[in-house]
Amino acid sequence: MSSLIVFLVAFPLVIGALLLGVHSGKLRNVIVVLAGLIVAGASIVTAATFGNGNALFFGLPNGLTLGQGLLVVEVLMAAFVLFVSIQNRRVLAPILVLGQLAISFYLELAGKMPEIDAGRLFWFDRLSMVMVLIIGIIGTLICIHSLGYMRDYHRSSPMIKGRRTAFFCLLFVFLGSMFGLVVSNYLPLMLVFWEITTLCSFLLIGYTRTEETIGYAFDALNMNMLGGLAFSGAILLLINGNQTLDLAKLTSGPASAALLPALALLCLAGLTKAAQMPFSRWLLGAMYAPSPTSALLHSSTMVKAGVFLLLRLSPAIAGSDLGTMVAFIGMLTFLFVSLVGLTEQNTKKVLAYSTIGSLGLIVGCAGLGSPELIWVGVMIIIFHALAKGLLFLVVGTIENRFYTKDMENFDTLLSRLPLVSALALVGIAGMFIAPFGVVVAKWTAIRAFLEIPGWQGAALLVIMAFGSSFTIFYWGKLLIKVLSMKSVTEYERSIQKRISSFEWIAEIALAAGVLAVTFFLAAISEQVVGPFALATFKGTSQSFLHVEPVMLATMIVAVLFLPVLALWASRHENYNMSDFYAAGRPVTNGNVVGMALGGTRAVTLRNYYLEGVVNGQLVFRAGTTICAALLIAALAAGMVGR
Amino acid sequence: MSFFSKSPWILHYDASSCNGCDIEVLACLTPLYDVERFGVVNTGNPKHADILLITGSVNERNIDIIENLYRQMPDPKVVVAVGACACSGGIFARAYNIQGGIDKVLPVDVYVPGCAARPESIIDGVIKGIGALEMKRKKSA
Amino acid sequence: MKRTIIPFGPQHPVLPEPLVLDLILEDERVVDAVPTIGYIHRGLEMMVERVEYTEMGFVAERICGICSFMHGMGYCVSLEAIMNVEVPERARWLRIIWAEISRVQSHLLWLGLGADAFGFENLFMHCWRMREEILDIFEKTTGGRIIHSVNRIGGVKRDVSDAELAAIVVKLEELGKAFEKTANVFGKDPSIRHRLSGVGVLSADDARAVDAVGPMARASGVVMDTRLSGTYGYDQVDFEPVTETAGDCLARVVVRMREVQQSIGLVRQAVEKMPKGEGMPLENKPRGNPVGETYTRLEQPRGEVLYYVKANGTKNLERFRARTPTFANIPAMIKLVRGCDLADVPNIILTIDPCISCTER
Amino acid sequence: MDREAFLARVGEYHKEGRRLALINVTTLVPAAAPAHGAKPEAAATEASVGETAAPDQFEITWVFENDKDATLEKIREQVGPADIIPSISEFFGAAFLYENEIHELFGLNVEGINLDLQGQLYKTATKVPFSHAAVKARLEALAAKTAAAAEAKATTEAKA
Amino acid sequence: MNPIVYAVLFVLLAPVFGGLLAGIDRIASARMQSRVGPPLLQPFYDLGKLLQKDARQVNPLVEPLLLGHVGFMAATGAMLVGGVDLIFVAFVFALAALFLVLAAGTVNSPYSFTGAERELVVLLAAEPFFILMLAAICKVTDASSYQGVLSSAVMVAPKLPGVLLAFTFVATIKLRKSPFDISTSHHAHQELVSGLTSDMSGRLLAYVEMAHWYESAILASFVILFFNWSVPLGLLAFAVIYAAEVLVDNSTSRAKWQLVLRSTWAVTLLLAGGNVLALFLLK
Repeated sequence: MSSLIVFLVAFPLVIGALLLGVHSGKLRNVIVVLAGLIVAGASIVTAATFGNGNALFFGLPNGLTLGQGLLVVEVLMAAFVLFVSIQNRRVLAPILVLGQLAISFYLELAGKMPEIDAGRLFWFDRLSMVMVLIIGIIGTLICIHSLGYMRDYHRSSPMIKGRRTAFFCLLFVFLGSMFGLVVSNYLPLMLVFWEITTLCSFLLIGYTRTEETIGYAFDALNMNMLGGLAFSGAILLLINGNQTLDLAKLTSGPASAALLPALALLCLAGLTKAAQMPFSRWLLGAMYAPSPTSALLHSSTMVKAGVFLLLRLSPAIAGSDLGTMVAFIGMLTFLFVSLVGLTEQNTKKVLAYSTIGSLGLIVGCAGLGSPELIWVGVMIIIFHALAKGLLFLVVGTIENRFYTKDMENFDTLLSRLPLVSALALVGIAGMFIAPFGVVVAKWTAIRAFLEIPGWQGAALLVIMAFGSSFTIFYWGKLLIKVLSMKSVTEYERSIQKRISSFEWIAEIALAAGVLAVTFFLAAISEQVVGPFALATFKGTSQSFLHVEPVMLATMIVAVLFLPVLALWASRHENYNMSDFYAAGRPVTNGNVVGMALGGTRAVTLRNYYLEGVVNGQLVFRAGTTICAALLIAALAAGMVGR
Repeated sequence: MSFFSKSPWILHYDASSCNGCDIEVLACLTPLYDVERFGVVNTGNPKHADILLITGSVNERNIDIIENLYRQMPDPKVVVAVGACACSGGIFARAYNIQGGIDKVLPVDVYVPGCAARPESIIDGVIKGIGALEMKRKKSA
Repeated sequence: MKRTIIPFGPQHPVLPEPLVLDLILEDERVVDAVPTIGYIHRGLEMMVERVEYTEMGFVAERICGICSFMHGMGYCVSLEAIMNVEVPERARWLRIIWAEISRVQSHLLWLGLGADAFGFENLFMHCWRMREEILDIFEKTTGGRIIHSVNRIGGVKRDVSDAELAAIVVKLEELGKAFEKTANVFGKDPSIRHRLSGVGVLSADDARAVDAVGPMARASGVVMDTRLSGTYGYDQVDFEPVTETAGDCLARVVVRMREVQQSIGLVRQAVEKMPKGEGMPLENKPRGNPVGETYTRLEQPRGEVLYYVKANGTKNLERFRARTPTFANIPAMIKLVRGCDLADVPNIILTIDPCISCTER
Repeated sequence: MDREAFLARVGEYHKEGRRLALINVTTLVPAAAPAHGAKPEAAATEASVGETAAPDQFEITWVFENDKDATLEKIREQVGPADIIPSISEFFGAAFLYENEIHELFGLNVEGINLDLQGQLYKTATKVPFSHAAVKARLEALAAKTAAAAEAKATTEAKA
Repeated sequence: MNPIVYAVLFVLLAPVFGGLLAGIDRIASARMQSRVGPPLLQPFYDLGKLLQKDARQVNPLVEPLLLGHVGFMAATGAMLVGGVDLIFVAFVFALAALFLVLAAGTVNSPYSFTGAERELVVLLAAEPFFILMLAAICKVTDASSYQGVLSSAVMVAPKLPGVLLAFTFVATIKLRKSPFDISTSHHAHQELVSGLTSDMSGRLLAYVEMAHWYESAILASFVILFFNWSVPLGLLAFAVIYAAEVLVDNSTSRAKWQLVLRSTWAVTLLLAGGNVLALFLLK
């Protein structure tokens, strides 16, 4: 096991370094595909060697020690952050990174670092397994997708200087560090991986190096570094309080009051990385990165690190005021961003809001902490990683074809890119149509909320009822746009043929994954997620998924309905079987209508964005303020040990 | 069994009527005449309608509109020309912008005379239209 | 930014007549509206070439089927002015009575259509049920429900007996009482206030600037009523023009509701003041062919109508032109439609009480 | 027509708070043109308005109304088919409908309408139905028809 | 009796129930407008005629989506009375409604699209309430299925008066009654012509009508949940609520979508949310 883990972490790093030196496109394609397959294979092998599913703890393979490695990496990263900050005249990032470095040096030089238990550096359990599989498989698919995407990206925007060597290097470095993060048990080790992912995200958001994207990159850097600083602070508090730095031991049960201050800081770290309010802004800015980046870092994996940490902490903080407040931060974030999402026209941003919302749900589950809710949290992680990753990739593909991310320009997509539309439909269905996991998860969550006594239960129920209804609206809008049809020209028909096979492979594989996970919903619940939830909370054996055959049938029909229908309909040559109603005016070609002053015009239709009822900016600001206040309260509660 | 005789839905279009017949068509829906007794619904949408009720005569500009509306109605369908203008152009038949009655454009099934046509005769026309509807259905079946 | 385009009309159930608008929407707010009409243009003014002046009145009546009486009257008054014909007194009073009854009819019809457009079915039906009673009066006194053909150059064709007039007054007053209840609903129902209050506001200055006429102008606080000039016997009855100040859709509804009561009162006054008796002269037949020109103004239900008649001494008039109230109110409508909600479009269009048939002739 | 003086006068009316009541155009057809049943009576010919008309002219009248005393003020001009008429929609926004209409029905060129429908208002079957040519053609056809009918009647009567 | 029997019965009988209800509705409306109105079976005649008529389809997606709409609406009802988890039913209910929106939205025409958007707004307005309502019923009775609620000893309506009141309000939306009939219109005199059914004809329209009948039956079943101690009383309550809806339909004007959204959310939050809060605090 341990050598496999080391391989999983080290191999991508090596490949990343190697890719820096590869300038030939063809060679890079070969290396990326091969390396990706190896990574994916290794992650599957890792999962397969997991055995009976009980948590495993292990150290580095024989002969290897951490030594001062962690400190060296931290210094290097700090130096890099200082360099780019000075280059771009930023102040906040250096302060944060120096603060973090100061803590590390203080601990090291004052000799306060406790003895490392070399046999418990890593922790592998079912949650780690899920994460490793997500990173290995989805990560690989996204890397392969990038090969096609980046080619078109630079073709469609020739003004951007190509830095594809760096791009692919960063993707692999990120994969390696993400593997490290999800299997770390020793907190300082986790922190290092944590910070590497932050840096990768920073560099990828700033990929185009325009004034605007650099701004967003620094936003992301600052907020994540704040989380890193909190993480360091937590380590400092733990060491000062003579507590263990062993995550598994720390979270083996409800935490004592003495532990809560440190846990509060860890929660803060998790909240920043999971882009919960008030830190949601950075994830929206991150949408300016190339779409595979959004798919990999900002929906499928990196942001999951935040909720991963919170799920880990869940048994410790559940029941405390800290836990409840963290849960409410998550649930309110879910409510507010879903509401803001109603008013957003940029598809990637809608996906971002949806991502933040889903993460908020997981945070809510983690904070409240019960076997059912942990089950819900992990289920959402799995479905969200697949479906949202797919959606981002599809949006990326569309973006490169039509040069737009505006939802309004996606209309008649089914006629123009039928196969892409079908894939998009799988993704959308995966995110919200009844059968797929996210709704199953919501349903189970509502059931769990019913058991929570007092005003909290009622509040959570109301938040859930409204929040999940909001999502219907923006997904509905997107569906209407994707599903609309018109007669297409020969040229429009040819567009789909120019999508690279890399993109097809990745998207189809992810769509197949979404479908597979749905079909094996029960098995995943029984074999993986359920046992994990029970192990975490030491609960009695129970079944989490009350799926009856009729429900399963409904689910499967609903799952396949839209994509299959779309594929079937797109085979019709004649999309315009009869004219639509236009108050008696002449309609030609399926979308051209006679105008009042003579002449004709193609009909344009714009979705509703609830102008005048919901003010997106205002809601976002209100949510940020409320959650910031809650966060301060949560930290205060943690500090006083409640 | 055919349900057409029990559920004739109408679409009213004002071609170039003086409002007199239009208002009488609307009056058919209201309490005194209440054509809903016969299942008549004023749909306002050609795609839902069985009977096209046209008042006024054909002029240069509405000729296309009348054709469009008729084309959008699903089969079987009938046309009822209501009032003197719709039948023949009426008093305006010789005005420069009038081309004549509705039968210049569409096959008219029922002509309802009158200036303005009285609600009673409009209802009568609709009932006659139902008969034509039945015949058309039988022919197509 | 992409916007929704709604092709509103020519066939649209909100208005039985073809009015065409291209509505450009954001969400449901109308950011621009491009109007056109012309689907109903017949070329009626040219009919003077074909129809002798004695018969042209029948064509004039068919300018519009809702205010057909007023159009016939307007034509006859114009010719009487050119040909210097004195109309017998009882005929003049009868014209006033019919004119005011047709105002009641028109307003009831319009109130019903308005209620239907904002989805208030009961009101629609009740208004039209009351309107049928007015039509009965017309049918009994003139022989026609819609087209009456009772005006002649120089008088009226038929007399109405004193007993019948008294019965009409009784009937109208009963109707007025019943209408009071309906009017209460229109004025006070919260769901109607939600739809009409503050919607489509036309300030008094705007109303003057776009030359609005009739209830449209009066609802904005502009005191203008052609009847005030006292012609055709209106100087012998007491009345104050109905005005409101809010200028919104609700004000326009209220003005018309109050005018219904006002007109009923005017009919009663006319019946009281007119010379009584059977067999009084009703018509002074004109002699010869008309020569000259005249401008005639009348207050129709929809506002001021203006007729221009030019005669050159032949049997055929040289020019006949009717500027109808809707023609004058369309600029106001276009002004109001811009910036309103899609759901308000029908209300705004209807509160000008459009008569496209009048406008296009 | 004197464009400057005209616009100045319109501006004055606008300032006085008058309303635009009507813009009317009459096609002046010389009295010699055959009219239906044309039997001008002796008394009528003396005062005939049409006599002053130059051939192929239009008489255009702007009518302004005063709400207070209900008086009408008129500006009357005679214009030829090629003349350019200044739009008054700058002063009276409601003028655009009249002006579009006279452009379409009478073929007069109005300059500077604030909402120019470009001949799309009525889209009549007979283009410019009130142009001199159109009116004359209609009247001649009518006269010919009447004459033919009278002749036919006369022959049938003669036969009888 | 086996729940599957209930489910099958629902699928078979709900259209009859919904159709008769629509017939009564039309007669009652006519009487309120001092008219005679159509025969009781008029909705069935209309449906029969629509099925016999030619269907003009604008694109190939509309019909399958509408079939999905009817199918899922029937499935919702069947699952509801067939004993499937109530909260799951709430999600399927929303999905069924969504298919109608999609069917109209895919037409890509101004009137259908605007109707679809308004229907989406209406869905957005009503959906939170139904989730909350079913959750509250589950909470009160500690049951998760229809049969569970019916056999519970706890009387639901007395404990959830606020939710029941909110239901009568929100049902206006689902029954497509004025003031909330903003996306479609049975009277056709509105700005959207026939709203989201503008481009549906013949049997396509028949599907919409059928689905609506199922929807009425589902709403009736919801009312029975509130009166879980006596099914006849539940049906009576539904009749009362429906009569009130018809009255309101005829005597109010159509609201704008902004008001629909705001008022429904406010009612859901205050009445239903308040009721749920009280429930959690007291229990």
